[in-house]
Amino acid sequence: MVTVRCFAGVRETLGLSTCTYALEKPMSAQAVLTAVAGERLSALSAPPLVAINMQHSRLENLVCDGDEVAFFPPVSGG
Amino acid sequence: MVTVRCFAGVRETLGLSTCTYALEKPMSAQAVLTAVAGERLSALSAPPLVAINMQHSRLENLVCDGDEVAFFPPVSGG
Amino acid sequence: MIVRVQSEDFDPEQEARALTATGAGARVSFVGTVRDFSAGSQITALDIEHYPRMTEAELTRVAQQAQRTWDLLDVLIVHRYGRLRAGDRIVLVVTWAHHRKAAFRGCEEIIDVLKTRAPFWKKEITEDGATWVSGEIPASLE
Amino acid sequence: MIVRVQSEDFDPEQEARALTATGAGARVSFVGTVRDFSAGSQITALDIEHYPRMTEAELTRVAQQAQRTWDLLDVLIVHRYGRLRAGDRIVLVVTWAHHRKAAFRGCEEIIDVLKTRAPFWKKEITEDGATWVSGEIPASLE
Repeated sequence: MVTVRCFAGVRETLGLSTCTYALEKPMSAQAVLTAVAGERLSALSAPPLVAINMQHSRLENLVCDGDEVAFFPPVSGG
Repeated sequence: MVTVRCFAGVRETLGLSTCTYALEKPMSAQAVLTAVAGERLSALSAPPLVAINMQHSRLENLVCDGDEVAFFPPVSGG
Repeated sequence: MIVRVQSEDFDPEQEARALTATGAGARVSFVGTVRDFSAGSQITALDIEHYPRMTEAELTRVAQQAQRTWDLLDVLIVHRYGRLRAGDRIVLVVTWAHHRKAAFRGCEEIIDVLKTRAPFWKKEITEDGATWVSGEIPASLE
Repeated sequence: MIVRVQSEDFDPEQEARALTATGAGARVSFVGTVRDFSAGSQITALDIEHYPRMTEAELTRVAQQAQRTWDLLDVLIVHRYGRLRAGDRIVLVVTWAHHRKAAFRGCEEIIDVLKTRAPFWKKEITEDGATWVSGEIPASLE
């Protein structure tokens, strides 16, 4: 089981804030996103950024059981 | 008449804080210094910095009647 | 080192007093505030969303990296989230160092890196709706 | 713009509140303090002498120059003179600008230039006597 979280514009576009997803084996963050977003994925204007276990990662990086994976747009703090 | 002021190490070495000096005609700051310091001038380890009317100047710049001329070592504020 | 994310306002001097870096000859502080919204705009406020826990973790990594690079004696970062209005403080970064160059460079690096890595997102609120501010992609991920 | 020379201590935040640069997105503050005297040294205090009126005039020139160069919205400089001890604040420079780069560059330039132009002289006090700290020659006069 992985925890999936979406923030800001990605959260709004996908209509998805937090959910869990049951993994059979490690898969890429991109594959997790595709699985949880379904057809709404095409509504994203650009590929989101991703964090795995609260560290900036890439969509091709693997997500394992117990991980938390988050998707969000480029940040704008400060 | 010009007002002559010395600060920090220059003041201590020359034993001179403030004095006035009667000018007959414009003369260089160096000449004013030589006139007011007398033989103690040789005790200065380096030529002092000079300000004329509270603006950084050079020893060769002219001092006129009514001016304030100051001599001091390199600054160390901040 | 102090790193904090909060919705409440902060007092820059009060915060800086919590850390006393003995021996520091230089302290540099940066306060970022919400700029006045341009006259013609309908913007009335800014909403800042963040990723709880990752913000703290990422700000800590940014602070630690700068501390190593610039040999800083201490670092303080406070960043707000939630609804902010023109003139409100958003972020405070304070660095302490033996010498001023390191304090300046360290402080500036922290705010620069924070803006591309810390998971905050700004939304401009108007009377008719809201728009996300376009953000920055971390240099290391470009 | 505020430029002040005084023997009393100052509160950095209190000072900065006296100026509210509306529209400023960035505020950078530099606080210089007396570093701890090294363990082996006999130094107990620092005496700062200055050239009254020229200090204010020169600090104002430095502030105005930086304000023009970096398009600063406002500038504050407070510099102390008299007897100071380890950990005491000596100088405060605050800059306000629309954007952080200008606020950082302006603040750093002011403290850099101030150190070579403002007529202050430091003397280290020991139990046996006192020694003038060797100073800096203004770049423009070298």
